[in-house]
Amino acid sequence: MNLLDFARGPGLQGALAIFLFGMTWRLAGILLLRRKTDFSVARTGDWWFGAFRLIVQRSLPRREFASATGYPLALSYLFHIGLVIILFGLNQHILLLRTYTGISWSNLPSGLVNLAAAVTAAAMVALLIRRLSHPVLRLISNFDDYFSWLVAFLPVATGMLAVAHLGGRYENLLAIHILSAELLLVWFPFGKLMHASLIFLSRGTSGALLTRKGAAI
Amino acid sequence: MSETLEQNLRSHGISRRAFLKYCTTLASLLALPPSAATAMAAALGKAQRPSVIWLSFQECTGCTESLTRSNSPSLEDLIFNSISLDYHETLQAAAGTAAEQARENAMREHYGKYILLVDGSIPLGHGGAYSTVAGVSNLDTLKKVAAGAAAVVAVGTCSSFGGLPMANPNPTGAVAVSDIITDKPVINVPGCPPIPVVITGMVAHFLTFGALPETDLHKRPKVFYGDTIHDRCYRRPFYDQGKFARTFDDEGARNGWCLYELGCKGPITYNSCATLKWNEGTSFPIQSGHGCLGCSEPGFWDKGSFYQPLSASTWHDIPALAIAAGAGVAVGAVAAVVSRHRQDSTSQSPTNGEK
Amino acid sequence: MSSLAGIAVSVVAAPALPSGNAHAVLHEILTMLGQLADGQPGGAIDLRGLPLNNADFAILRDQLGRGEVSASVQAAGRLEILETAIPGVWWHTHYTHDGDIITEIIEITRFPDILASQHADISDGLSRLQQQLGKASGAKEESHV
Amino acid sequence: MSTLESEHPLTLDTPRLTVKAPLQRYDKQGDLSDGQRVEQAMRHFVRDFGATAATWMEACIHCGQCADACHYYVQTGEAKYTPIWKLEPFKQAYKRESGPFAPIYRALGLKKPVTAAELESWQELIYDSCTLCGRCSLICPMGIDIARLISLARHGMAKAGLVPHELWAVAERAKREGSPLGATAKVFRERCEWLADEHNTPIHVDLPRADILVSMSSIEIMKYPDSIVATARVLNHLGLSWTFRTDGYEATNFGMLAGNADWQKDSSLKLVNAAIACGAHTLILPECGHAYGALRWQGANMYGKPLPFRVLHISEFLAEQVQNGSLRLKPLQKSVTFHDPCQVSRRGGATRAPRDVLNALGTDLHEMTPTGDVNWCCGGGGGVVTIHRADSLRYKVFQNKMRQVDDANAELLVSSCSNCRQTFDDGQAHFHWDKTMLSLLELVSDQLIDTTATTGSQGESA
Repeated sequence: MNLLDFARGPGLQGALAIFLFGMTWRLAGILLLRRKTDFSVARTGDWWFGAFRLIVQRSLPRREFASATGYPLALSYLFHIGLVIILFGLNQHILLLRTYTGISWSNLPSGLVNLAAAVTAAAMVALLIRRLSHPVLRLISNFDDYFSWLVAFLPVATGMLAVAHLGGRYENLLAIHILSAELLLVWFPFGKLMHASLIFLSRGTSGALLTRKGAAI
Repeated sequence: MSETLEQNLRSHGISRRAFLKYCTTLASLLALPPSAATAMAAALGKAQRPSVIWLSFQECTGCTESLTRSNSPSLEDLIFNSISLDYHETLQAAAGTAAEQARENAMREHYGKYILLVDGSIPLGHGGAYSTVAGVSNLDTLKKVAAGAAAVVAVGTCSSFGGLPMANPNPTGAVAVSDIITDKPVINVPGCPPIPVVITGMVAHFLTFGALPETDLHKRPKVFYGDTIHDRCYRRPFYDQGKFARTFDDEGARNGWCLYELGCKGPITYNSCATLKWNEGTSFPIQSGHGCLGCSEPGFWDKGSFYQPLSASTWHDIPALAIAAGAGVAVGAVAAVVSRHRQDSTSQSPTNGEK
Repeated sequence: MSSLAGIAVSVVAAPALPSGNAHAVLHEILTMLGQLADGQPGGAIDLRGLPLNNADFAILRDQLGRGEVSASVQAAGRLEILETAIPGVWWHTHYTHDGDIITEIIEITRFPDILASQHADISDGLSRLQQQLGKASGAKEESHV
Repeated sequence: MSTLESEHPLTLDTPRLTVKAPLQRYDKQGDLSDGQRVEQAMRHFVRDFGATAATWMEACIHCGQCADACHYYVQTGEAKYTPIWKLEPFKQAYKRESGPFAPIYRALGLKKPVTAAELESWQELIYDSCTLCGRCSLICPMGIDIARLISLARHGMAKAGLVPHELWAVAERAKREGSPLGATAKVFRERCEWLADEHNTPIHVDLPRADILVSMSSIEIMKYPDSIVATARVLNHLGLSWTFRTDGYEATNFGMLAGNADWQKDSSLKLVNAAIACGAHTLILPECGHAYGALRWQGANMYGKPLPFRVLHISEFLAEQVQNGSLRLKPLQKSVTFHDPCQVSRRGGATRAPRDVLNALGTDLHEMTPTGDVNWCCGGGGGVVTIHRADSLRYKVFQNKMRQVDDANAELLVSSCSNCRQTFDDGQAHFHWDKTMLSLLELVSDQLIDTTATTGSQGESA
């Protein structure tokens, strides 16, 4: 069994198993903690609407904060949208997802995906530079922040190399790319990448609680 | 047997000019500069007509078919006709004891100088009993004949890497030639079957330079296995544009779009099919609308469906993943219960902080 | 090839843009031609060994053009040798017996060697002619007798 | 406790200008060892942890945007004032003690236990430089309610005896005397009697039955007694059945601000029980921000079941009366800017109420920039105004507020929080500023169309 065979077979299966195991572990570990009943009289009864509202509304900053958060937010959006384009637009990825979901859809032109990858990588590098240079970010950053960045950046970088056939034999480039994605899957539930699912929980929770009070969300 | 290759050719009515043309083509095939053609012609012309012994083990004769199926004179039968094929079970007229005797004679006469070509894998199970010729196991035959060979060419994927006989669960314990012969230059010419000119190219190269050409990590000659099918595929621009055939009969297939989605293994298969093509350069699998199976790569027989796209996983056990998710919930629940318990125990501890 | 036409598959060649390699080849030709002009040996370029697509070939044909000499050799299949519009630059095309191109070479020389009669073939021809003449004169002598 | 008080005499009643900047120090209460303090802090912090707080703790992506919402960071540029950083040791504690991977962290020692030194140095971040204003909770892209988490962190700090001394002493005095500023039941009753005489306004105290129980902030009782009169005037004007009660009048809750859950409960239950005792259907909270949060949103949870009466902030009550037409006001032809008390507006959900009242007053409202839900904190909330060593930092932050008020370019500056008012007054004196903050309630009281103000209705008759 060569590296590629491992990556496509047991590697992927194992990484997915760890991913799902870790995800459900972490979510159950959070959600099954105690919840206290709030006896105060709610100002409005639409807590679920509030949860939904904050989830949607917080996707863009309030006007008052826009100038302070505009640059990092724009970069973050760039690379998140880029990741979505790459993940769901490249045919090779669609074919992989089809293996698990049974559904497939039309792929995007490669030129667009390649552009998205380049933009994504550039935005991620810019965000890393910001993290390394901004005093606040430097203070609050920990291993998780840097490692999660690396783990998210590697699949993009190795994917671009594989597409361009640069830096080695294609089967090795492809294997490394798949392995890097597996590393991402394995790390995902244990680090801050988990925000992809926690963002809904956290925003929803605040949205519900604050709306209950009629407070600002 | 002291006749040179050129003498032999001339006796077959092949002109020097035609020979020069062959050498030019050969040099081009072997990725040598055009100026090397003249030198090759000189070296090959003076070469002794070589003795070649061809051993067939667990194989399907497809490799021999590939080599002999040319229906008009070509470079491969030029070389093939000029060699002294002293032993080839399928092609030789002699049979039984006489055939074995011919091989013994050739080995004795050209000991240390003959070229050994092998097709088929070697079964090791049950003492090699799965395949024997004249009561001798393939393993013993190979060892004995290889001992006196100047070079060994493993023809086809079975002799190069084990091939289909080695497929899971490998009932005969099949192995490749290079698993057994470790003290001699062995070159692999894999493919199921290999491209005929590649086989003769190896012989020609050995005759010209007295050595086998440079090889890659799988002992394949780099000149023929240096690029992937994908690298040289005429459908590559479609891949680059993201245009894929989704089924064998859709619009994409009719338009000749990339066959990646239909399981083409071209991107990870190193061979010259896309440039040399088959049947005197007529076509190759992708050109006829079917993806590459990856037949010149080790283990191609055991890598899942030929129609599974390269990027798709080869192992997706959904129930096992569901179990993993369930186990996660269970572990998370235990963690939450432990945390609750720890919270409870702290609430009973003395609160002497406030005094 | 003709049998493929019966199958409802129309293989459309992907539109290829020039790779830029044609110009590299042209510059190499320029260098070799300069050497030839200085009385040094020229050289040859194996076009098959280079990553050239159809567009690149079109550029080469366009730039080099057709010259005064064209020769056709029948030896193990056809061999066409054309002098391009640039004297000293020769374009060899080797065909198989079935008429497919197997090798394409650009040679920079005053005269391609392969067009010259080869010594071995000359001696073969000599003896063949001698044989024929011997045969013919023998027959004459016999008639004389 | 008397020794403590003599060691660190409280100077809350004196103007701040007389106070020399104290040396930076870390206050401790009790005689726990360092190890015990850490243990207490962590365990009690974790004790209050439910799924909600855990969700927030887990969600942070360290984007640092909260810094831009925090007046401490914006005014100083010091990275340590980044709101989420203020929780760092508690994040660590959470991960070690309650997170989903806590058993792994503990078993492998991946998260170090927090040290006493760390906790001490975090005291400044948890108390001195956080007013619990909740502005950061609005900017967080993950929707984390950081202010709520800081409150939880204070629980741990209080249990560990690591509260800034003045804040602790204030809370302790409130628990002991019923008021943080010496406004004991006796003092309150005497003040009410004196004020009723002085202003010729009936002020009901300790009526056995009343529809409305009104509470006061000690800050008002001691520093702004006109508020008591204004409250009485408005309620009398409306002809409602109301009363103050000496068994439940103090609305501030310094126990909550200090992080002492027991004292918080103690304070809240006094008000709850008093309201129940007089059969009130409404409890009116005074012009005090944190009092609103304490009773409106946490009161029922202290009580353990839903409260049998409504809880309204005075501005909400006024707005309601404006809306139903009971409150008749003379127009005030002036331009006004309104400072939003964080706990009432942003955190409490009553952002509109004071504006409705100002509108009814016929004022020309010049909103600050930003305003309403995103208005800047004055820097005195969350108990910060009591902490002397935080004064210089508080003044820095207050300059932001001054700029905002000046830019609004209005004749009057109004708010409805006596804690903010105290902060503004102190800032005004410190910077010799020309703006004086007015109370919304007092403004309303001054503009009443006075027909029945002096008669009032009798509590018993309602």
